[in-house]
Amino acid sequence: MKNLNTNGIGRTIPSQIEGIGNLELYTSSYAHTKLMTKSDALKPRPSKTKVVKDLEEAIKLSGLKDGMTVSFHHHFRGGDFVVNMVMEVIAKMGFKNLTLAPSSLQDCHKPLIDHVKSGVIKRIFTSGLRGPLADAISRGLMNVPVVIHSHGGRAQLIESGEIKIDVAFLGVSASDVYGNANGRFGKSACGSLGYAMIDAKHAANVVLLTDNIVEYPNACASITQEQVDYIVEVPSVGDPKKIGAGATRLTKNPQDLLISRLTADVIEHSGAFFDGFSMQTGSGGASLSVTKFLRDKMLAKNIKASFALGGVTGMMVELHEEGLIKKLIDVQSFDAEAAISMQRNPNHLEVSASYYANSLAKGCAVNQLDLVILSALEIDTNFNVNVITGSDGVIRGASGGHSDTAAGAGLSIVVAPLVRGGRLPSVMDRVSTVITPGDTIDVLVTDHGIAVNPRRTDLKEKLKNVPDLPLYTIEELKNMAYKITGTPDPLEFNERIIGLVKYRDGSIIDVIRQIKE
Amino acid sequence: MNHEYALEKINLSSKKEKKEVEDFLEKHQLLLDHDVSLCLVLRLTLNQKIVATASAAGKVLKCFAVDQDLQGEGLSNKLISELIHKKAEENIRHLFVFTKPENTFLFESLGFYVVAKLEGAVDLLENTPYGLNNFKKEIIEKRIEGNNIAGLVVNCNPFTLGHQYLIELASKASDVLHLFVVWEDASVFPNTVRLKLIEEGTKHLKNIVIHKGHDYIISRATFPTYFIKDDDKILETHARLDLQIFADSIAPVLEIKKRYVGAEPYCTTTNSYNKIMKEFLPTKGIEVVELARKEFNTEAISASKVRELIRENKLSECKNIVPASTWDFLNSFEAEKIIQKIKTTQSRH
Amino acid sequence: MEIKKEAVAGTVESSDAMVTIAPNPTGAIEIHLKSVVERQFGRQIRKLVEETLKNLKIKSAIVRIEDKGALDAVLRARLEAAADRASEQKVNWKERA
Amino acid sequence: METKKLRRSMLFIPGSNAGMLKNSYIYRPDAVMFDLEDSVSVREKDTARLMVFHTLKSIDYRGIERVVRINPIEGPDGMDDIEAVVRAHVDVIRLPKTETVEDVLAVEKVIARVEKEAGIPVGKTKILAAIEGPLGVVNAFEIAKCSTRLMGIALGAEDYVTNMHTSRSIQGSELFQARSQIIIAARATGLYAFDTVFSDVNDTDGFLTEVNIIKQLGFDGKSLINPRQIELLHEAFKPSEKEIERAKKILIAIKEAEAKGSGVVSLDGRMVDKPVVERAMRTIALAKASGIRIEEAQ
Repeated sequence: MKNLNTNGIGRTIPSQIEGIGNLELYTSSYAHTKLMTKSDALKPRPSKTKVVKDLEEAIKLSGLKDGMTVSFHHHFRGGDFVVNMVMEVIAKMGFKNLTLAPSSLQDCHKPLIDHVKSGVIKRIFTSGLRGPLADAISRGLMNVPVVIHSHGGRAQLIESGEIKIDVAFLGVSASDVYGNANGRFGKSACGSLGYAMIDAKHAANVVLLTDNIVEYPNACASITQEQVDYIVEVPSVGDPKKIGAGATRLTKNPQDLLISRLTADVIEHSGAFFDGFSMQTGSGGASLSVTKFLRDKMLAKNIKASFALGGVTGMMVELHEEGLIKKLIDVQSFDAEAAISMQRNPNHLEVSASYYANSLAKGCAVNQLDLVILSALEIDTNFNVNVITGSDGVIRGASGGHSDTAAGAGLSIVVAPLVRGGRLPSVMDRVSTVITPGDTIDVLVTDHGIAVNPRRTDLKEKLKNVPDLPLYTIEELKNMAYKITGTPDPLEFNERIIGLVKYRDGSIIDVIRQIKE
Repeated sequence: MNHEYALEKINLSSKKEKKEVEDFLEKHQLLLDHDVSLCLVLRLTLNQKIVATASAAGKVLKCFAVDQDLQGEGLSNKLISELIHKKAEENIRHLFVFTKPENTFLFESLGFYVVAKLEGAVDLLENTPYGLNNFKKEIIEKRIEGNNIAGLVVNCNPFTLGHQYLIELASKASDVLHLFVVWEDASVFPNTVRLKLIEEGTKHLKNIVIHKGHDYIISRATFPTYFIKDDDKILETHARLDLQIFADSIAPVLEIKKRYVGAEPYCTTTNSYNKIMKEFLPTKGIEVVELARKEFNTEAISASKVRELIRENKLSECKNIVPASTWDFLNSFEAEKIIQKIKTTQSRH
Repeated sequence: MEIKKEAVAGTVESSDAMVTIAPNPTGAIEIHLKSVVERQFGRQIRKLVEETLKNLKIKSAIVRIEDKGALDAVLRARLEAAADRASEQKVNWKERA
Repeated sequence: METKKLRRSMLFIPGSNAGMLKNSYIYRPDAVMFDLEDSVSVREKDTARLMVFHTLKSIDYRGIERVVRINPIEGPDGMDDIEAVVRAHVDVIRLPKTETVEDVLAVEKVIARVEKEAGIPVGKTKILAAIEGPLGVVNAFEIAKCSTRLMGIALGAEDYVTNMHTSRSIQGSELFQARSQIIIAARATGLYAFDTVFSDVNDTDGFLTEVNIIKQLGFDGKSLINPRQIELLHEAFKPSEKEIERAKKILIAIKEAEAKGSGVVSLDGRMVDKPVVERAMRTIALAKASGIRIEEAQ
């Protein structure tokens, strides 16, 4: 035999065996262990903790290099400290040309503008963009267009390798020293870590940031020790006031109430309202109060839902605890009430973005939905929906689970005031950006009337028999809107593309061009 | 909906009502400033609780707070609209607001326009797109070309030999000297009188251009703490803003490279202003030259000395420290009322 | 109608507009519009303002509008109210209608 | 036979509120009442008047009756209010603080003049007289019959209780006499009767208690200050199944009588009086408006 070698413990071993191939030889007991106890210990062994000194240390250890991809989750919403904190250190350490792949970005991520300008960030993938960063990107901040994806689409992009995460920086509200972590406990509790679970599973390196180290082992871990490389303890991962802010307040706005009452009426008579039905609602004023109206109808007709999906709200938790919704499938908890509900409700299930909505997975929960209530900034007469660019052509929204749930659900309802912002029609000839294709939308409910997608003759027939439902065609609604506001002048755009919109399967459904100033 | 909130004007002489506002502001780490003369609140009709407040002191809107849970419901739009109308009733139409930079967008959406920004500290806005621009237009009309162009800000309450000396020195050292008269009518000598006496007392100098400072140089709008004593931190902030406007919007228009200032031996407010000026303006490329005061009988000549003499019934002694034009005015019929006022009040101004 | 003094009408609440009218020393019409719907309706709003001023026979004024998405009816009302106040005239309803 | 218009809900909208003026028809009340009086500060009277003027002229209220509450005619604003809203084709002018017949006649005269000037058929603009003080209550009947322009009389309770040295309660004993006088005057003259507002929007139970009281007294409807109250009110005015069934029978009987060319309607052998017929038609109209499907009697 040729090429005989002596391994680390003195055995003679060939470097290759016919039919097997190259053999990797043993060198030492802890050759592949990243973190060890101190080398002067009597028995050096794998460290019992992955907590490292600070962020800089963790970044160094992670092996981050120029041009790599870093990722984050958006479960802390507007209260997130993690993205800014990490990117500041990364910038200080001098990294360049990184791709940023957070699940979404918010108002509070304004400091990223400077990191783009200084060349630290070269590309961005995100579901949503708001505030000053969105403004700057819309006005041409980046040389490479930002890529907008849906929540399910992101899971798909990561699993397919189109987004290859080198280092995921994941904030958690509770973790033990070994990286068993969740969002259920602690001052920064955010509930489900559904979006982060994908990153933890697929990233080459996972760094957790937490402000709450708990005793080992942390039970009910959403992210587990075998996925985590390093942990950094920080004073605060987010602002608790903003993490769980706002969403649960039940609207008193009569316009929202009117829309939700009409929506509940549509649902009641749609055929999708039966014992054992399933649903998803958003967190906006109108969709929240739909839940309230639906509750009354469920009680009156003795109907129970099998599950509610998606962004889970405190209102959903109430219905669950009342026994009206059997299970909550939670990829993201929308408010403080929902965030802590998993502590006490075993049927409040935490699921990953892939489980939730990945269209190329072998199955995802949105396909089980009987109905979903969705919002819209704009909807056109082909029922195409825009939830990303505002009336001024500037990005100010999120793709979210919009196209995912619309495609999956049996009945997808879009709710919107007919006119918003004083005199901007929501229904129009052509939306500025398509996020969700109109053939996946079934009905539009506005404060001025309801329009059923003509494809759904069955639904139209059912709703026609309901007295007092103001049914129109979508063209009629559009004309009604234009009569109120006047015909809007079309937005003017430059040729330059500042954003790509990916449909949930990864294909490009639209592009966002830079607005003419 | 309209009936959820009720707008109410706070009776500032009612301790109870005032306390309510103060408590509400305190929750937002804010105080109800002493100089507030108009204070509005929105109460929830449900339980009469204050959910938003806004105030005004003269032409400055201030002390705003909106309940965290009700932000984004347009409560500030309601309050600011009402403040604008209430002020219009008093014929005060040009309004200003100091705000933290993160709230600037809010005021911009309410029809306010940025006058000056103090990075990271405070922004100053006004409720017209024309204010600062019109002021710039006004001064640019009197622009004169030259190499060595300087500026000097004076109040002259009233014009003394000290002022004259200062202006003469600065004028001699410059090709053009722009003289900005503090236009805020907070001094016992009205602005028109102060201007007239300055014009008369500097008639012999040919390279002088006199401007009204309007709201943009040491005014109640841009520099409220100059007129009301407050803590030093705020004074410094306001002084910096005032100087920022000078450096960013006034000096470039007239190509001013140098600002003269008289040493201030008495007034601590002016003294700190000068000190900040000496630190700040050079960072903006404007040299500051402080000139010693002219003295009479080993005492620095100042306008406050003139007023002190008047107060002590020693009008005749003023003759030694004011130019003839001012002296004539002090003895005129028009001055009688002013003299009377000086004698009956103890005001710093 | 002659603009004698500065006057304001309206609010900066959503769906409303605050209109300020002031005498214009240059003797012309100057319109400064800031609108949340500038891109869609700025052109049409300016036209409406010009027409309204013409109907009111105003030849010289500085008009400032902070528009928060007001419909034409509201814009007309606020504009006319500001003009009435600025001209210190009683409304002649026969002409208004 | 023509069914009388339903006038259950009259949604109150401050005349200076742009946001509410522009689209309150979406709540589908039976009528809207644009207010120029108490909800508008003295400073805003002129601009509110113009707002209502242009709203009436150019915002499509989709057939919902448009009422404007004007300022008292003897004050500085009342005349201008009439000038403006009549020219803008208001449906009904609500007269505040009506005390005497003369109050109505004075307004009527001005309306007639403006109608003539504006080329509007004289008499087209209706009047709703709001009674808000003891003198008005005492004169309710005289007021109700004094003008063909009157379409109804209404109670304005806020001023009334102040004048009566008392305050509002949910049980409403303080308003019992006034409500009774007004409903009697209305019924005696064929006018509509409207109840006053209930101002605590959040007190649903209190609101419904009051609605049941006025419904039982016989009022046609009520002024509302928040769109949220509309559905509650309409629901409370929804006739019972029994009422609907009976009304249907009566309507069938009418049809039969018409078919026979007979002027006398009888049901189960008993003659049906005109008020019963009217009531049956109102019941059916209420049922339809409340979203109940009624198959037309053949």
